[in-house]
Amino acid sequence: MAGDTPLLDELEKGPWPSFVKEIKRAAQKNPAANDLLGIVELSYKEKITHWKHGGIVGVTGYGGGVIGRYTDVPEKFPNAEAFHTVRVNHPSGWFYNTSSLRKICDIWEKYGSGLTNMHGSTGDIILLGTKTDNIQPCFNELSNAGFDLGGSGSVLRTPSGCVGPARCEWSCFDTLDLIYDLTQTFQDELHRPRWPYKFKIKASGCPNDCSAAIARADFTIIGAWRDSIRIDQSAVKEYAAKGLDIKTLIVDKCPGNALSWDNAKQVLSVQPDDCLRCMHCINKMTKAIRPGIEKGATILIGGKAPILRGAFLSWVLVPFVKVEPPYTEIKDLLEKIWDWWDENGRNRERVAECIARIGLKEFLKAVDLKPVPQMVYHPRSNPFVFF
Amino acid sequence: MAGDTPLLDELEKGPWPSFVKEIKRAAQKNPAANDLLGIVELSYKEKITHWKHGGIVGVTGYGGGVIGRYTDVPEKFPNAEAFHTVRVNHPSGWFYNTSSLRKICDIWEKYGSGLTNMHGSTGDIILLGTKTDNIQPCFNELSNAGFDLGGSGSVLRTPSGCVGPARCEWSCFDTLDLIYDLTQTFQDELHRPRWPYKFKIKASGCPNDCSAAIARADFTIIGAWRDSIRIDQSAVKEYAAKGLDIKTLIVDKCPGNALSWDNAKQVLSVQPDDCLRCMHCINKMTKAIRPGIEKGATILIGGKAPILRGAFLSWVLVPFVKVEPPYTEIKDLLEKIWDWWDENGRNRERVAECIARIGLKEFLKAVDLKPVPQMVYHPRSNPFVFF
Amino acid sequence: MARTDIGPPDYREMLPEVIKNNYGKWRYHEITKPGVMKHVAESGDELYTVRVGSPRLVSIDFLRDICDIADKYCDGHLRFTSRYNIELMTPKKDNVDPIIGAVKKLGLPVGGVGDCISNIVHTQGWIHCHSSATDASGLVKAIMDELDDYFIKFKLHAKLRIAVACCINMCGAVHCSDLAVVGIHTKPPKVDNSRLSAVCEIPSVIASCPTGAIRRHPDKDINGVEVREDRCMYCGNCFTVCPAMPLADSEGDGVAIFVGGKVSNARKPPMFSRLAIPFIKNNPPRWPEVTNVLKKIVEVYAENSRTYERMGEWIERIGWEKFFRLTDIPFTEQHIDDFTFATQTFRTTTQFKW
Amino acid sequence: MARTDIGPPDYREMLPEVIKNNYGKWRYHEITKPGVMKHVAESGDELYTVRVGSPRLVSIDFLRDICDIADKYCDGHLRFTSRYNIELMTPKKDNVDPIIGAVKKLGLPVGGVGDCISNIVHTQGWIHCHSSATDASGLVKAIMDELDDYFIKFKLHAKLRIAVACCINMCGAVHCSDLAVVGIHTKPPKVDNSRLSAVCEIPSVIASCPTGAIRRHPDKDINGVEVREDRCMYCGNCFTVCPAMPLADSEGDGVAIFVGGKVSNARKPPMFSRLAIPFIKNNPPRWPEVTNVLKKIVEVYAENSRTYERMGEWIERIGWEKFFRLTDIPFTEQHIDDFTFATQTFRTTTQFKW
Ligand code: SRM
Ligand code: SRM
Ligand code: SRM
Ligand code: SRM
Ligand code: SF4
Ligand code: SF4
Ligand code: SF4
Ligand code: SF4
Ligand code: SF4
Ligand code: SF4
Ligand code: SF4
Ligand code: SF4
Repeated sequence: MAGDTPLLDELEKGPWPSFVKEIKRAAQKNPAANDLLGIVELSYKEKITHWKHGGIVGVTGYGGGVIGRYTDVPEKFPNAEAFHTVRVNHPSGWFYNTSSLRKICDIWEKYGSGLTNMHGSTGDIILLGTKTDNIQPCFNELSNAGFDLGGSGSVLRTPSGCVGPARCEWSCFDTLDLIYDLTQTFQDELHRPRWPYKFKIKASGCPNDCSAAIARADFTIIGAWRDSIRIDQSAVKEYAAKGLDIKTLIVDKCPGNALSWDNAKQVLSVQPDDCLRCMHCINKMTKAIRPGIEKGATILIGGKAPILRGAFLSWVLVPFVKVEPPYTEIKDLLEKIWDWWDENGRNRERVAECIARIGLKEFLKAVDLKPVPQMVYHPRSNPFVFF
Repeated sequence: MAGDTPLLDELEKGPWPSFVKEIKRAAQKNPAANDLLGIVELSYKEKITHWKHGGIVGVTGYGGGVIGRYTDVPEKFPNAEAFHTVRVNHPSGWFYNTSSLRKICDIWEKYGSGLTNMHGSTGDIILLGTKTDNIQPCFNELSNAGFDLGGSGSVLRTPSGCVGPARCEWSCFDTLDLIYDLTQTFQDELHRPRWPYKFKIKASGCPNDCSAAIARADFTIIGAWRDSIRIDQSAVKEYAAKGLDIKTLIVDKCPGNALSWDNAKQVLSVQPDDCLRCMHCINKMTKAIRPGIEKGATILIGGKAPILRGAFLSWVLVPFVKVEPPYTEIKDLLEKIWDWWDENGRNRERVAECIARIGLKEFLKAVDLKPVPQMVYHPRSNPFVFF
Repeated sequence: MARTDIGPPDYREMLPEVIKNNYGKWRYHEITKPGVMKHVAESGDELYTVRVGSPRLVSIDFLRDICDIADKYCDGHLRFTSRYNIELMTPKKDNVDPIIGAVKKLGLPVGGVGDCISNIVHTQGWIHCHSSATDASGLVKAIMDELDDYFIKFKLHAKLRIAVACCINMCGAVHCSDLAVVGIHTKPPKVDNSRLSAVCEIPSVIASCPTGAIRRHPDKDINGVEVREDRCMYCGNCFTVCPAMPLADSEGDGVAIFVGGKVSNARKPPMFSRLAIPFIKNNPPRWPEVTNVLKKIVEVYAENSRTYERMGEWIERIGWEKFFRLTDIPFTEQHIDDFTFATQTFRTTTQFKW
Repeated sequence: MARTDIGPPDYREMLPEVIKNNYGKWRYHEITKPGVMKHVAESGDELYTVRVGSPRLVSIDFLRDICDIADKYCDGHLRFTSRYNIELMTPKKDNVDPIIGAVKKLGLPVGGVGDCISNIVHTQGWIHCHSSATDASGLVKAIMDELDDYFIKFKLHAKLRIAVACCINMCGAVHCSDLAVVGIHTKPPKVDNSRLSAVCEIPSVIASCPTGAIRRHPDKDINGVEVREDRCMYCGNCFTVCPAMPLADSEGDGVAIFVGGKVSNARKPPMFSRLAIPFIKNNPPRWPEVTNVLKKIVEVYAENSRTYERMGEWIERIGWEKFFRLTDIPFTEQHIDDFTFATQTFRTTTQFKW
């Protein structure tokens, strides 16, 4: 038993579901989970982590998918001395049938601590805490159950996408299928490190970006349409009748100044040319307004967290592309990007940092794209132009 | 005679007044002006400058005020072999009485080419083209006539300001007097180079910034008020009556969302807290709206042209300061800035570049200013904070 | 032996019948009550979704409990959201209340849909990461206990997304959140030169530092490095590269708070979160200083924002100077950027509020 | 001997009586017709100002002509504006038309007040500067001949400020103009190593280059430098530091055109001008390619902008993608920034127009 955990016990109180309760639940069946409780209580007391810098563990044939982890207080908590994480690739859209999910639970009951993260922030099923010897057999059984590992290290990380056409009326392409197809196509890139650093792909079916792709993915695919939003005027009238202040809350908030409201006729019109496809009017008048018919996606590049040069949001690379199986255009582009980055990137340099260092111009040439104004907020202000 | 000038002659045609006509006018009396015509015609033919890199010329006791200039075709145009520029400090607001102006003309007729720029873009009277021997006597006579040289080189450049209280109803402080006082106070800084590079001061009486100070001055003083704009409702009604669309053209364009228009009552109200003092409503309703009563200025720092790291616009340093003679607060601040820059600046490093390199934090400490949110558009987004 | 490179299961196997039938053919949706959405397909089919809050760090028994509910009411299907919530879906309206009942019996909240605070995107912290400057799960629990009401009720004018990261690697969309809590160190690494040269390559360690704070130890007898402390901004990159450079410190560790970021392109383009509070010392188990100030910010925002206005849009409208005033947060030199693009954040206009 | 450090004359000596009497006590103004303003003081006094276009490069006889008019109608006073225009002021309404008459007799235009194009801020060019990549006065004359109508009439929705600089030193507020024409070189410096070491310090020359394009000449026998041409962006900083590095080139020199900058804080904060056309070869004496495209931009702007909308505000509203479409200007790789803050200009949103 981990002993008393007075500090953690405090976190069993309150309305929000408690992770401490979950650890305790696992601890009842599993000594490693029990020792975890002790380790974390110690951290709470000393206000410091008790995990050591990683260690290389894994499964045969793969260069990633497992995060090695050892505690610095093994003498006190021998059952959690090694407490590795297994990253399991989730099904597109994080949909499960209960039998698959139960299978994972059973396997993890056998080989791991019984603790999981559903999910990790990249999107993997995180199986939290096992010893070195258990990794391979655990993987073997997972694979028999139809699951495979996700990415870690300098590889393609587990791609993920929003719920898309499965449940959302706005999805401009099939996020689930694209993510599944790319994941399958690039299994080698996902499991065997060969790049300067990690590379992430995320897809959102529309500019609401429910997978936060623009902020977190090196390669960001966001749904778009080329034609006009579709407005159902009778539904518009219903909204107005129910008291929605269409002028103030919809028209005045349109960032493209594309909408106008005829209060007398109760008609909402759009100047399609001026629409920025921001989604606002669609979001707020779900029954009356819809994306256009000519659908596809915008591809953006470079999103990442702040280390080392400050965070990047992805920036526009391809304003519009059709997104249809077998997704050749997207795959070709990915391969070109990887080739260039692989050749030019320094160790631990994400693709955005590499482009920032070498220049967008060179990069565009390498990936065969023409410069377009959509790539920038505005043209350069300095006169320092190369010719 | 410079000979034929077929290319320049083209520029005597057309509605806009012609500088060629002016050179020709001077050329009738002055051989150097005549040779200038030939030199410029040659440039027009060859599409290249025929002036050589500067030379050091000047007057006794000063380190600047004269731009030395020699042509690279002296054999052809001996009268303009040396064609130096004398920068003469203008009176505040570029006001003249005709007798002073005529005196300058007379002196320049005697010692120079008879050509001038009224004015140079820093604000000086530019006396264009004289030989080395004429500089000192020319200066002597100018000084007898009450004029002095402006700045050049690594000095305080000739300060300038907008017309201000002399003719403008919006001036929040006395631009003319401040500029005159600073110019007089810092004569030594203006004439004797001792800094890493040039330093410019410009003042505008209100945020319209008619002296373009924010873009061009290292030290930018722009009028401001602390209290509310003043609205004369009866004048507002007159504007409305004459057909001004107050809602669309004034209220909706207020960047602070500070205004509201009661169409029924024909009343324009302001939320003073939200006013950004942008001047728009005042500019467009001159008879109805005025700045507040508690007047002073905002001080900004760092404006400059693009060379070498890209252009800077001045940024907010002191959100509000009273501007009253003897302007002690402003002078003290200037001295502190110069001390710090003098000590820390590299050769040819403007103050903005120096701050950018060393950090605003250090700079603020050195000049005894507290950080305030007005200094930035937004706080940092990266987590790389020093403690 | 295991099959390799099979990839994840085909998502089609995971979809409930009603979704398969109406895939890509949804017509509109509406929020019927807190935590519940109804999607209507072109076919007329309906789909009800109950969104359930989860601590994310869960036991397998927790998952089995949820599976039991899904088996009973949802044809054996369920999903998770991009913010770790659980979604229980059913084509039958009548199943909604029983689902809610069952879920509540497990002690789980229903909510997070529409204009409210959803679950907190977060990371490992003291549960699993060597790099952490704070705990994540504990902070999340403490914060959500405080803000639970905003999850289960509609009390806001727009979505409010919170993220917690336990170090500045920021595993998650932390840098673009309405509210973000980020673990930070405030003491330079404590170099362990006794093992450094054995476990790390000295040139890589030196090269890892973005500010050039690390140099070879001046004492020739020491085969190791030295950190010039005044140049260190505690980013931890040296520690990522070399275990002999730990930064964690009981007294020096804590969190910074960032505000006003967003990810969606709705109305305004995505925005970075901006520093609101440079440092609050770790105070486990409940970090009261952190929860208090977050609550304060949320309350001020709730009261002052306009319809459909995200945190960042609200701040942009009122101005940062007013944000600091309304929230009583002091503005300090740490708020002023001094990193790569610092000058781009300096205010180059006289437009500001007092 | 000369007195030194006396500074300029006291401005008070230069002010006309009516200004002295109403100094700081003006109440409002109105524009009575093109080029003419009436200012009214609290005292009720009136001041009429006639604004007169000037080529800036003027002879002393020109100034004397103006003085004659000022003596006759303006109590012997006059002023110049921050854009080189001449202002003739009188308290007497009846003087206005005679002033206009006299000025026009000199061939000078009256205008530039209110929503129109004012005089062009410009620089020395081939008239006086060694650094110039183009002429300034000639460009200004050619442009104003083309756009004269916009000076003397009200044809715009807002002020339109043009600037011309003969090299990228940009002497003037060129980088924040509605329209800016900037002289640029497009060939690297032609190093004259025969005199370089005599007239310059080699380390300073090398250090002057912001892109690190200059290095010691690889040939040990040559005591000089070499420019790696692919790294040179023709900024001319090396030439400023050292005369043996001239860049001027008959074929390589020309202008770039920037648009959409502003200085005032009215409505929008000040904005930088942005590159519209990377390069147009010098074509003196009238630079027709330049004047044509400026005219086109002005016309498109005049037609498409809304009331009170400056060039940059208009472009911000319609978007750069639409600006390039409407003006038929091709967008090229040169438009994309690759300098210090390049990444900050990349579009980090899906919001754009086709
Ligand atoms: C005469 C004038 C242009 C004009 O025709 O009006 C001028 C002319 C020169 N400027 Fe300038 N500058 C003039 C106003 C400006 C301005 C505008 C202002 O002061 O408001 C600027 C932009 C603001 C600024 O200072 O950043 C300006 C930015 C430069 C620069 C770039 C400085 C920088 O840090 O970015 C240089 C380059 C240098 O200093 O080496 C420069 C250098 C020069 C030199 C001295 C050329 C050189 O490299 O040595 C030019 C001498 C030309 C000649 O032969 O007569 N000039 N220069 C202006 C001064 C007249 C006066 O005193 O009234
Ligand atoms: C289920 C989920 C997608 C998934 O694949 O898992 C999802 C689903 C929906 N999102 Fe979302 N969003 C989801 C994460 C996001 C994210 C990402 C995030 O939170 O990290 C964003 C970007 C947030 C940001 O900007 O920081 C996001 C920004 C939106 C927006 C834009 C909100 C805005 O005004 O900025 C909408 C439209 C709206 O709410 O008006 C939206 C609308 C919707 C709709 C209404 C779409 C639909 O018709 O089904 C869905 C239910 C809305 C709701 O929760 O109120 N969804 N949505 C995610 C639920 C997360 C959760 O458990 O709370
Ligand atoms: C498990 C997870 C956090 C979680 O609790 O959910 C995680 C955990 C770690 N991340 Fe992460 N990252 C996780 C998602 C992210 C994300 C979000 C995302 O992928 O959407 C980011 C921000 C997006 C991005 O990639 O920029 C992220 C940005 C980082 C970084 C900074 C990378 C950068 O270029 O800025 C590091 C540092 C590094 O790679 O050395 C990092 C490094 C790490 C390491 C491997 C620590 C290290 O330095 O070796 C962490 C292992 C923790 C452990 O012991 O288990 N992690 N990491 C997430 C992966 C779970 C999954 O596979 O589903
Ligand atoms: C005379 C002069 C000041 C001086 O000391 O010389 C001046 C005088 C006035 N300006 Fe100005 N401005 C003068 C240069 C400027 C400049 C600087 C420049 O052009 O380089 C600016 C900044 C331009 C920019 O933003 O790029 C400037 C931006 C304004 C504005 C703001 C315009 C805007 O909407 O952005 C106003 C207000 C307005 O016009 O509504 C203004 C208004 C005025 C008023 C109405 C003020 C007044 O009540 O007397 C004056 C006459 C306006 C007119 O010309 O239409 N003045 N004004 C300058 C005349 C230059 C010229 O000959 O054309
Ligand atoms: S990103 Fe768009 S398509 Fe995807 S779930 Fe969100 S709203 Fe729907
Ligand atoms: S989608 Fe956005 S930009 Fe387009 S019309 Fe609707 S509100 Fe305007
Ligand atoms: S800056 Fe303001 S005070 Fe000065 S002239 Fe222009 S409008 Fe008047
Ligand atoms: S001065 Fe500008 S910000 Fe202030 S009320 Fe008038 S328009 Fe609004
Ligand atoms: S944010 Fe930092 S401490 Fe937390 S999981 Fe990621 S790398 Fe580890
Ligand atoms: S923590 Fe960061 S700044 Fe400090 S020494 Fe390490 S790498 Fe350098
Ligand atoms: S812009 Fe360049 S060429 Fe023109 S005057 Fe200034 S320094 Fe000389
Ligand atoms: S012109 Fe500029 S970039 Fe080219 S060599 Fe000279 S200093 Fe370097």
